Amino acid sequence: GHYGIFGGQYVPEALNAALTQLDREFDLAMADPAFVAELNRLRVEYSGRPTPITELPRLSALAGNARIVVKREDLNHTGSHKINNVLGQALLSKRMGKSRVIAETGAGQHGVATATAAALLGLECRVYMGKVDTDRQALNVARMQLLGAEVIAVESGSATLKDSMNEAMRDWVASVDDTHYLIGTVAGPHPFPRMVKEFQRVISTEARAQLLERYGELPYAVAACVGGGSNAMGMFADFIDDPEVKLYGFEAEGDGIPTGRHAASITGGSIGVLHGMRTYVLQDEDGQTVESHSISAGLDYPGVGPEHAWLAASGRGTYEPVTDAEAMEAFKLITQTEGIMPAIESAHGIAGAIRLGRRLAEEQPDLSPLICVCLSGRGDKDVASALKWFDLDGTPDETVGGF
Amino acid sequence: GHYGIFGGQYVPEALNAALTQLDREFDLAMADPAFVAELNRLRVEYSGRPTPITELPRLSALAGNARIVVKREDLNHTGSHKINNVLGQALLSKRMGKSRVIAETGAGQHGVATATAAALLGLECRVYMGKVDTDRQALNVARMQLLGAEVIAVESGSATLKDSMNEAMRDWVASVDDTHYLIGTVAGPHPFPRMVKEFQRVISTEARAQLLERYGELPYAVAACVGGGSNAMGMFADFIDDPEVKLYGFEAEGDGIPTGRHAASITGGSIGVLHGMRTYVLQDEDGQTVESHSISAGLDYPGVGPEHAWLAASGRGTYEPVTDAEAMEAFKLITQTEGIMPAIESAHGIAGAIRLGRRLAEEQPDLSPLICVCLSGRGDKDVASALKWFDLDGTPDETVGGF
Amino acid sequence: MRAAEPVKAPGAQLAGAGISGRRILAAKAEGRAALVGYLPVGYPDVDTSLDAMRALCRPGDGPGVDMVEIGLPYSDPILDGPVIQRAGTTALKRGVRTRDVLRAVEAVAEAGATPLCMTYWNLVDRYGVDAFARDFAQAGGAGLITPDLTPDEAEEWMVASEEHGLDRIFLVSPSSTEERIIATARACRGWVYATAVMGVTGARQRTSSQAPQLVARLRELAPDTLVGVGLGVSNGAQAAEVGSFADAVIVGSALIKPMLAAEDAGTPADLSGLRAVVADLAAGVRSA
Amino acid sequence: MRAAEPVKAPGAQLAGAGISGRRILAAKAEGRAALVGYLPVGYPDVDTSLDAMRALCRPGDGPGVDMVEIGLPYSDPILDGPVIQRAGTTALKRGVRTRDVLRAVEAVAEAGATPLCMTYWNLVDRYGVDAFARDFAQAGGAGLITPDLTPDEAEEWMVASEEHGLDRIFLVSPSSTEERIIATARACRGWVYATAVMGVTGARQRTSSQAPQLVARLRELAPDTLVGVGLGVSNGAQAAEVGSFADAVIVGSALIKPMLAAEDAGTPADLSGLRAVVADLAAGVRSA
Repeated sequence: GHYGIFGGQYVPEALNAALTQLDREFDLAMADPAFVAELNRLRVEYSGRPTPITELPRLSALAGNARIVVKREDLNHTGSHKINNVLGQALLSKRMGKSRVIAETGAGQHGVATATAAALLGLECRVYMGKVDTDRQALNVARMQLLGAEVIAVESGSATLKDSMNEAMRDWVASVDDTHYLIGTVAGPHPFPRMVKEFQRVISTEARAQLLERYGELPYAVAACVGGGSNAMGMFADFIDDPEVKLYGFEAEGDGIPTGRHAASITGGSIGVLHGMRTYVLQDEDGQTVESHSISAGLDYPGVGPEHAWLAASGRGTYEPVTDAEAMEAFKLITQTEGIMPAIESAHGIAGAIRLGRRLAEEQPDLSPLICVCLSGRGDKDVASALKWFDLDGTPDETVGGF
Repeated sequence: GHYGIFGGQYVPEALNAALTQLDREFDLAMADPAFVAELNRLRVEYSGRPTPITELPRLSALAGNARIVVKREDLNHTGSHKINNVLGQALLSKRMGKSRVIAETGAGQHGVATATAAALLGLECRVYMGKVDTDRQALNVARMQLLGAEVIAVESGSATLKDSMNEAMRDWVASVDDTHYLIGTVAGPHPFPRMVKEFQRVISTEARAQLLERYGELPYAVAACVGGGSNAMGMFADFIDDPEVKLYGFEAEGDGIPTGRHAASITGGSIGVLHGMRTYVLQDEDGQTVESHSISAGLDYPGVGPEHAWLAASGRGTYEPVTDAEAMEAFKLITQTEGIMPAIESAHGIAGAIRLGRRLAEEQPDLSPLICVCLSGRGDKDVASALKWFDLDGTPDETVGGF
Repeated sequence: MRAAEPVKAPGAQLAGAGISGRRILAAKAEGRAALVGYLPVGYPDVDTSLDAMRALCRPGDGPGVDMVEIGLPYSDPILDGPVIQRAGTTALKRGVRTRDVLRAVEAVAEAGATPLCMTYWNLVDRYGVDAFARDFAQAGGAGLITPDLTPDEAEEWMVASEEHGLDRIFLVSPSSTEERIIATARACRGWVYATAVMGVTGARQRTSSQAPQLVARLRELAPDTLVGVGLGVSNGAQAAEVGSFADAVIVGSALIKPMLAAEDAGTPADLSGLRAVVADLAAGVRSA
Repeated sequence: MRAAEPVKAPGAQLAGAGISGRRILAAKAEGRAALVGYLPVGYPDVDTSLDAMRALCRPGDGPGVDMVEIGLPYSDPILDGPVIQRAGTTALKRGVRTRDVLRAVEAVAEAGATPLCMTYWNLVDRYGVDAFARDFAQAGGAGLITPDLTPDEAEEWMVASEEHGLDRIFLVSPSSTEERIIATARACRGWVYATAVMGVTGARQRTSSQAPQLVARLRELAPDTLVGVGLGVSNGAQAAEVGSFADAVIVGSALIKPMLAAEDAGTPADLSGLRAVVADLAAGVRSA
């Protein structure tokens, strides 16, 4: 349950039995061909896997000599890599005889995915969501309700994602007999970081084979945005043992690390304990968690999965921050050159890859690096944020036919 | 260019040369292995085809003895079958040396798809959209603008989809030298109905093979919603020559045909000429087009593709209307039992399939009909409409942690 | 498509000219182009629109148009620019019906001009092609101008127009091929409507350079065919210019603009602006 | 995980009891359970919270609590119910710091009760585990209750607590396995905190039926271990009931409620409500 000094299980004793059961049942399930076959069937027939890799020639032209390829997790059912994890955990819940799942959600993506899997498998579902988020994402609240889930607004603390995790933990402490807490990222107490990684591993398993088939070589680097870090961990997993493949994680730098308004836990945080794990945390002098800031709701979290902390500390992975402004510039570039509107989360990964490509063109002009970025989700959910950023208001360019 | 008495080319002479060129270039392109390979590459690597078929056991339990299977066009890039057509036509535009595309759009789906393909291929793009629609779908206006397209609001006539088609035609008459009019459905003058059918044929080509592989048999029926009719024509195409496979098209009945507030051109319209084709049209005694009404923006069109008119008139296809209320009930059922939130368009197809399944259970209780419905698009765009219908407002079920 | 050989329609000057062609030939006999004025029936209301058509024919002391192209307002007029759209949409809102064209035909005929009808095809289709032709001819109409019906789809109309002795005025455009120019000219009776620009109706600052070229192609490919030129003519000088190479000059939006202005001024029945424009145009075709 | 054999900690009544265990044994000697009262430092402000802790120890003429569980407010208190959350969040907003716990320790010790600290682990981790233990012990603190630190992750804390002579009060729960109950009891010094219900802190209408069962399991598996029962006790009668089978009765939310009420009434420094609750509880543990 540890990654070097990171990870662990900093939770009330009341949850120990459930975590132990989960750890055991997860291993049994993954060793059970029937479970693996059913999960694979849902991935293929329900979620639409494998997702393709798409080369982006027009965008690459802006990134030095790099050839940027994206792994299209945006094409999954419900629009992001989140479904990979919820299908796995929801199936596991059924296997453990638990009839109810609870989840935390920030802007609503993981909540929608969880509600989706619950509807599919006939599980009861409750989603905790910060009051600040339910207010600004009313459409996603309703979407979960349409899927049959119950949505609970959390007013405590900063009333955002971290507080909805707290509230889900509180629920779980009281309901652990019949309830599984379906954590949405590679964070939280052991075995969640390991389990979510394994359910997201499919991203890199597919991408590695697809890259080898199409290009006949491993990529120079794989890259992804990092909030909690589940899409990045999925993208890294099968490449960790390929030492020649560099791993790049791009954190949300918000307004910039010097401003203190960011969500870059590794680059701009310090080691601490949060939500059951030891990892990099945004905290004050006393260890009180500090609010994170990012234009991307999905990266707006003051911690990070412990294995990322370890990859960063050990030097196997490189973690760099990307500001709101850099991410939105990349959002616009990929949208207008390739017709792919990414989630703002994923735009951080794109921005990082462009920067990397440009840097390499200066440092190693003879290199034509193949960089595979995880396009973790689609941007439909972010259109309103993008409008605001680019100062658009949905007014047409011109009106004709009026008199 | 005719389907029995339907179809044809009722357009100003000024467009004849362009339509003739299009007809010829389309045939040449489809016979050119390089064009077909490039289109196929984009389908696979960019749009994520093939899309899977998904069996819906929990929904089927509500539909008599039917086994309902959906063809997942919602999993395409940009979220619906529309991309199949725009990729084909945009590639064809490039082949014809046209550097600019124009399109009409209702709620914005075809406009977004066209802007997407234009961004991908570096084409200039202008989208005409009724003023009523730009007002209520400001987010989609902005989405097209983010993709680099110019959006023109059309105030003439009823300021909706049909008027945006008129305005696109007017643009085209003046710009035909360097511009392709990228019509979004199997309607308009010849060769559009034929060409769009061929670009959408991939739906049934894939589905037919997938059904045979998974079930070892052809389906009892294939079904789809019908507005202009492009997803239905794509779903029908490869089954038209399988006489044992029934073809069901479900039109939007809005408030009910007797109320006059509907969009069921075949069931509730009459033969006329509109937008360059002879087909079933909603029109008054004099032949003036009557405004259509449907909760589904994508079906809210007072005409229908001429081949559907012919399939209906010839008896090969069966066309039935589905009211707003029936469609929304189906929307809720599939969402809550299968975790798939369909476009409201597609919900009409689902509603029709459920009704068909129930009817068959009464009429032929020994039959277990396999019904494949085209799930033409995802419901994300329709959440606001669904909320309004179900009287939800995004308020959470409960609030905790407040003091 | 037939082979690209020039039309030598022997009766072009006789039977092929039809009613409206003979009117053009009469103008030609005066050494000038004929003037065709477009107004939609029903704008600003049916009665006033008939008055306006009468004013077209007799704007005052001087001459007026030779022919009136009576527009039938339609919900989806894909070849119309904003001016005609506004008039047509307003007329529809105020209840104009297809059958009102018959009253307009009578009014124009009474006023001494030749009545033609410009109509999108669905209105005729819906009325019944033969029935429309019959009633239209009976009211004194000369023929139809069909912006969205080309000879390709005109089988029923060919029969009905022959049956009821009506002229068929199809359009040709700068993008038309030789084959189509020939075939269209062959299918017409009366004259051919040459659209001077690639674009919709509407007055333009300058006349199109494409117009003389298109007319020249027509003269070459269908030498015995009469040619009217429309789209964009807005004043007497332009009419004179077009009249110098075409057999008929067609004006639409420029006539409707003063009527829209009258409505905007709160005096929709005031036809003085219209009369002034007509007088200028009529003088224009006579000045060339 | 070690084998499931009952703990026979020879020093449970001596060294293993630690400072806080000895306080429980003293109460036992009076034929009653010890009373442990929880209050967060810093609510409604630091000074008043110290007054409140003093009032806990000496509510009036009668006896008060034996031990004070000084809560350290934390931004993410996953085991706390709404009442403690409100007090803690308010305290943080008003600027309470980790170091303020040291003043509270001194105040409690001066008032004659045994000071413990209940803290989420990150605050200690951040302060430095050894530094915190040193300063805490130096101020007169007896030990720590660690809701989100189990013996599994406590290596550093085991060393520091031994070094500075502090008690380690870990939690057990109704869902704990036999193995874990034994191992946790073994890791504790002072006593074991038995969480009476599966759930967060907060006063409840009735005491839990799981509490006596859990205590019975502890008695069987770790017979020499002292057991405090918390979560849900809200009045004297419940305290008496719990005191009949547990060695210590822990009360939290029921003490904070009157303080929140005082703040809501505009008199945050009014501790009369708190004193009344403490008096009732103190009488309760003495009535069994």
